[in-house]
Amino acid sequence: MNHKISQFSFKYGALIFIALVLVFFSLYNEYFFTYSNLMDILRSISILTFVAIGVTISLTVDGFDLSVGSTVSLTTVTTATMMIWYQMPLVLVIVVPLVIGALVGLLNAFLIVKVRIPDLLATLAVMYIVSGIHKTYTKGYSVYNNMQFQDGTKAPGVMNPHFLWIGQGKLLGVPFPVILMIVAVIGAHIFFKYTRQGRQTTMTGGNEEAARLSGVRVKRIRTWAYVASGVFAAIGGILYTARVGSGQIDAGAPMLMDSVAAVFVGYSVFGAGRPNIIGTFVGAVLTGVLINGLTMLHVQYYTTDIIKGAVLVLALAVTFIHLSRKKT
Amino acid sequence: MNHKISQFSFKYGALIFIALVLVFFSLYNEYFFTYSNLMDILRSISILTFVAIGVTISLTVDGFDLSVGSTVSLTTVTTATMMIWYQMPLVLVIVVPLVIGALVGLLNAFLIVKVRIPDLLATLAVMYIVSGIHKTYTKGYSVYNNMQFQDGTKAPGVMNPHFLWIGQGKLLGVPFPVILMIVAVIGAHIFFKYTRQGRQTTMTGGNEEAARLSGVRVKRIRTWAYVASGVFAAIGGILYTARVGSGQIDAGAPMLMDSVAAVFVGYSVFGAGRPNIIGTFVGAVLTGVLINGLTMLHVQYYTTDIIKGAVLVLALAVTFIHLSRKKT
Amino acid sequence: ACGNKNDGANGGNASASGSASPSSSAASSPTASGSSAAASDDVASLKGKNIALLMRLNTGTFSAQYVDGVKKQIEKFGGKVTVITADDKLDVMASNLDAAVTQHYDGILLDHGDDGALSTGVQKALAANIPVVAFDSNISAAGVTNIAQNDQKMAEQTLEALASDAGGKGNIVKIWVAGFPPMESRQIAYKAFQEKYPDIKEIAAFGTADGPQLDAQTKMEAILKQYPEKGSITAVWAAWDEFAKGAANAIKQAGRDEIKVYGIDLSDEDLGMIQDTTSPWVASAAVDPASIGQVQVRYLYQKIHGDTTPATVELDSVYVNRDSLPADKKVTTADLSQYVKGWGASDEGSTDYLTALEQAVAGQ
Amino acid sequence: MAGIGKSFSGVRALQGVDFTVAGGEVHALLGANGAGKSTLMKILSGAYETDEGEIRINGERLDIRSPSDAKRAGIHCVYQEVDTSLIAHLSVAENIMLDRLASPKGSAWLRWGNLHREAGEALARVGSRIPTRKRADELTLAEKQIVLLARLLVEEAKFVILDEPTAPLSLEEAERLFGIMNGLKKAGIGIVFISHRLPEVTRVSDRITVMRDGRVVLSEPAAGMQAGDIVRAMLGRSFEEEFPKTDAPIGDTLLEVKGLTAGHRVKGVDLTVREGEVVAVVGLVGAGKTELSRLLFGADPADQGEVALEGRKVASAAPADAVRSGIVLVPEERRKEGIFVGSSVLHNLSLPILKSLARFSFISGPGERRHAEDMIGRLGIKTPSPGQLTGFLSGGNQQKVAIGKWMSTDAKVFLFDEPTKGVDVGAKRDIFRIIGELARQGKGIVYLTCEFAEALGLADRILVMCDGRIVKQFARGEATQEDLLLYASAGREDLK
Ligand SMILES: Nc1ncnc2c1ncn2[C@@H]1O[C@H](COP(=O)(O)OP(=O)(O)OP(=O)(O)O)[C@@H](O)[C@H]1O
Ligand SMILES: Nc1ncnc2c1ncn2[C@@H]1O[C@H](COP(=O)(O)OP(=O)(O)OP(=O)(O)O)[C@@H](O)[C@H]1O
Ligand SMILES: [Mg+2]
Ligand SMILES: [Mg+2]
Repeated sequence: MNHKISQFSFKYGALIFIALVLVFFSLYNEYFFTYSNLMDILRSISILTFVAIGVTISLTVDGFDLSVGSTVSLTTVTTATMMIWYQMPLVLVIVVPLVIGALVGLLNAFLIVKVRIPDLLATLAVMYIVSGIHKTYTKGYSVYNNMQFQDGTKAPGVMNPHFLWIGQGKLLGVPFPVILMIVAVIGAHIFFKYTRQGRQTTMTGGNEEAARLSGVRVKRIRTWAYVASGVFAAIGGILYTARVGSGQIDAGAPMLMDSVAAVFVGYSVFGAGRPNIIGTFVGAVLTGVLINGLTMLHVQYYTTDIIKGAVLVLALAVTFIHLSRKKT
Repeated sequence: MNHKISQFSFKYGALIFIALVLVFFSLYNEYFFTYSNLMDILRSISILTFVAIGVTISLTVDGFDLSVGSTVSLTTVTTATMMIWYQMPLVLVIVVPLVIGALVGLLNAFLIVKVRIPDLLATLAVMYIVSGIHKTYTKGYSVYNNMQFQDGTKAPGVMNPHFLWIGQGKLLGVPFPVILMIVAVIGAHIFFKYTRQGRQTTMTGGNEEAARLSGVRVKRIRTWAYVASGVFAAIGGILYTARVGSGQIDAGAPMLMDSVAAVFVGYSVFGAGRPNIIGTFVGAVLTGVLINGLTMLHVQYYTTDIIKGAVLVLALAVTFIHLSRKKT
Repeated sequence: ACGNKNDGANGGNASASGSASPSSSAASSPTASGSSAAASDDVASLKGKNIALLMRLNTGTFSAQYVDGVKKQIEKFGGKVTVITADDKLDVMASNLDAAVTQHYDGILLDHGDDGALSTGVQKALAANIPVVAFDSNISAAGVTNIAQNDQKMAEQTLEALASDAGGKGNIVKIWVAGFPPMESRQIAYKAFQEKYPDIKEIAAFGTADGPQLDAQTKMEAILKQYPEKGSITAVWAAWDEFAKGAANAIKQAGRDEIKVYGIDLSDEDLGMIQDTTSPWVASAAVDPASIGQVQVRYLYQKIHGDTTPATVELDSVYVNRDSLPADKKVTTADLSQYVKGWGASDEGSTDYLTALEQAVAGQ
Repeated sequence: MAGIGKSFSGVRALQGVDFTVAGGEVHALLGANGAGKSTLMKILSGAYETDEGEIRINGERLDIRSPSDAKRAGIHCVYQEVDTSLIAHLSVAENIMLDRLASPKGSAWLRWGNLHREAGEALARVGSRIPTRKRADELTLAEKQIVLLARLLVEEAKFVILDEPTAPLSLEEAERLFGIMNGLKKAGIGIVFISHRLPEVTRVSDRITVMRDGRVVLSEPAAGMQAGDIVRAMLGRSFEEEFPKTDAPIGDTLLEVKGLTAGHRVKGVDLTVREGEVVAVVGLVGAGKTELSRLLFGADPADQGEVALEGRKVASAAPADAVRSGIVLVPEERRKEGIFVGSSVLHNLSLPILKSLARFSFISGPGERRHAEDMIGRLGIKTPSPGQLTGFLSGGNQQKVAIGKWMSTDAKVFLFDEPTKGVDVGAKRDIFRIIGELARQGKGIVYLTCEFAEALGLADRILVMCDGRIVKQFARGEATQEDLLLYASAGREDLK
């Protein structure tokens, strides 16, 4: 009996906690639990979720991609400059950042898989490099409609309204980035749960040598995982630009820790104790709910940090106390 | 022969690289290789070095302390408020932050050793909590001499000049923080190399189970390692306040990645491939030399990041290509 | 190659002419100091200076335009500038200052420094005969000229505009963050404003320096949902243009066109938004970042020349609102002076010999 | 030890175990895999805490809660898993002196000179000349075992536990170990000796205790005990160690290897395997068998040589290539290389055949489950459900999973590297049965082992490997254990 309760709390603790938080905020404020506010929350976490899915994938192969934040920054300014400086067609504006994300992923994979630098070290170095590149590219300027260059001339272009729609528009009453996010979460979940390559990826993360000796091409798997991580970060960058309507310098820097936190909260969902897509999504939702709800409670931003940290500790404690008990 | 060269480059590559960088900057600028500039460089890295030693210790026991940056922030504002808000005596001003650092370390250790949350997850959560606490404590304000409170009154105190001397004074022509740093580096090195507890710490990090079975009290060792990490971060915080003469909000946030980078560069010193104190110091020196030297070259600030990342990749590549070659 | 060339010339020459220059005030300056040959000598000695610009933080358009102002002015004077940023690390900034002194720059500009952190370094600089001019740094050392934007005044200008537009009452949202001296000065004005207009209620306050724009946007959305009726929020006061951008985005996307945003600071990007009639951002107060840089450089050159310069120079801020801007044409900070009185193109700090220097350099 | 009981998450590993060791005796502890031998000894040495029961020394009750408690009482242990006891990046000297360094007694400072000297002396006593400055991860498995033995000698032990110390040692090295044990015994030290090699057990021990399912079933003086009795006690039934060789028709050549070379470990190996044929490669430990199997599988790069399957050259850049062409390996270190301890039996079994279970890359859930259940039934894997984590299975069952994952592939050549290592006799017989079945299906089998008896019983052809070379070939029935031993060690003598 007792065992069952603990088993239950372990599996559904995180979800119940979110439910309680939702109930609390809803009781406290009548506007919290409205369709439009919930959509706002989902929209506000859409960028974070994409970045966090990337981190989840890198963690799944037992790696860790610290460069996602700077990839967001790089792709954000790339997207913006392509429209504002070079007036490129929409297709290119979307494809090029994705390619850049993939390239950053390839660089990571090269350093980790080929040169065999441990993942944290390699991606930290790449983080610095990519962050330097994106600032060098715009010379430290943010990029906005008709911006003025240093020589006094003006940039010819403005943000493409269709592009802005990606971040701000709605489809059937649902914000488009929310649709994208849901599709990505479901897609990634199905990928890991039901496809061959997804399974191979999970197994590679579980025991790389055993996977290799089982005939899995682990280098290829790890490479694609970092590429995927980069591409998801790039999608995050594109959404960022579309959402704020300009290319901000260093936009992605705060995303790293936030996405890592979301992924870690996700460890406790269903008692997985491992990176998992649904958990990551739940972690991101929790982040969004807390920020939105606490803002309505007029809690100062710095207190939010404490709450965020405490929630993280709580969620992880439940999971890992349980997991370690199971082991011994 | 060929093997010997590679062996040599592997062991001394990082040091030779630093030497080359020094020679290059010295030739390029006559002011670079002067006593006062070199002292400037050393002083500029003293805070970073303390934080990085803390990170090194946590990595030595195979952990990872992400909370050091926020500990620096917390102790910085504590130190400043103790003087400026409460006019406490110098002894307390120094002891209390150290105790706080130790407490943060204990919290980390509790979560990691007792609750068994994996180190990255636990210290990330603590990072958020501590960061929230330090901002809540000053309501987000930076703390400076006779600062004005929101109710219009003024803070009674100013920074103690003796305290400022810790960060800005000189002893026998050597900046005092540099002396502290050298003592700490040598002390920590001796500790790890020549004392029983130091070896026990290294063993615990090398193979926790083997250490435990040999009778090392690994929980105690890991606890002290996190406490030490917190205390070193606290020293960093104290030095920060003494150096800048005020208690800046979020001062420590950028320290985390910088110190981690220094520690990682240190992996390649003497081909250790592992965290080591001397390596960390060398990594910090390299950081300081690059920042100082590159500004003389009129390198744009944003390019510095690229160079930092590239140097990190280079250093790590040499080490790990070699290490992995040795294995197969 | 850098630094050593003019090193010798600087010290002696500057102090020699220093005795000859009496004036302190800004625009009026010593003109004839001896023969024209001596004057051109004077001018020649000011050429080819190496200047270091030490910044605490260099992100965002404001900083970029400020750096441009500094660079252009120094180029006009035939000098060279090295920009050294500290990535918002005050200890690094202190170290950078030490390094700049050791490396014998001919002059040092500080941006958003802090007296506590920099005073030792500044003393060292002065002892080494390197003049220092600081912007928004409150350096207390004697002999340093502090350029400041009047933060309280900027806050007052926007808040007063807000109050009069709202008719002295309403519900407002404040976006502000502590921890930075200019922000804290703006808060003082806000406090006074609250006392002056008790009918204007603050219904929400937030803000963080960590990803300010997106965070403001996200939180503003939450507030809008919390106060969904039209008219329940009168206006938003954003103490920083990064906040204003985020808030304006949120309001615009929510279609709440009755809410007005008042910001502080102005960049080309901001001007574009203020001009955009669909944007809720209607007004801002600012000092032209580029002219801050120019003025700062001019005072530095005065110091190099040996003049005594005032301890503080306060640059007046300008209030800019949508109505004062043309509807048919995009305005930038460079041509804003055509529409807004007191903006930019300030010749504050200019002197005859500096003008002569500019001409001499341009003539080369 | 009296009335010792221990459970792991509800599963009883030990119950009511009484166990006594006298000073100056060698006490062998025997039992099938999972009988609880290691667990009992881990309780004695403080690695685990006991749930019930008590431990006494000289009648005095002893509270052992941690390894250091045990060490203080003079109880030292060499654990079965060698790598868990060594610190890879530290020197041999430090690894030998580990207990000394770990104890809270003594000076806070370290004298490196003394450390190396004492470590060197300890190594000399076990007759080894490993440089004390070498890093532990540069040692061979046998050398690592010797370092652990040396570690015992620097301590003042009253009781010494050796958990399967001979498993990685060559016969020669094992003999040296027995010499050392003899010395310890003379010094009045009590020794607990765990081994699966019955002949050596009956030879060196004074007393034998047999465990089964967490209980002691037999404890008698060694003198006069017959191997058959011991095995019966271990398994609870009579059992002859038999090798059920099933005759399979031998067909065409499947695998042909020419001049395979890699470094100093494998030197110009030629090998052919035909359909239905079981080829055993025997050799002493360190002969290069594992390396050979890895080369054949493409797990390590070869310097020279060719591997051809059915006349086609096999690209061997990665194991994936070998698998695709039809060569599969059951590796020696199953927990590290063979299975995924953190994944379910289901996922372990289906990994290599995902392609055939998936349509458009989507895995068929029912298909996967059916396959797993079928395999569990065929191999007799003891697991509560296919969803069970593989790490919770016993060693023998883990080995069956490691084999089972290849069964449904259309592999033609199976490489088995020491598949019976650390596996009890019951599971062993199952594995032999599986191998026989594979041969009957016309698969080619390469069976690499250092257990000569197994090779003699199982193989159609035996190749003797020594120091990286194949030095002799025997057909079935041609060789005796002595012949094999001669050639396996003769080559080595030649080189010395
Ligand atoms: N840490 C553990 N967690 C869960 N179960 C365990 C653990 N250690 C051992 N067991 C279980 O306890 C039982 C006894 O295992 P033990 O290792 O003592 O066997 P053994 O007799 O040493 O076998 P072997 O001959 O394979 O070494 C087995 O069923 C094993 O699965
Ligand atoms: N990682 C390694 N580093 C150094 N030497 C090694 C390593 N692995 C194996 N060796 C050594 O290489 C030689 C061949 O090893 P291999 O493992 O192939 O032998 P084996 O006959 O399979 O022995 P075993 O019975 O231990 O599996 C031995 O001397 C072995 O100790
Ligand atoms: Mg065992
Ligand atoms: Mg082997």
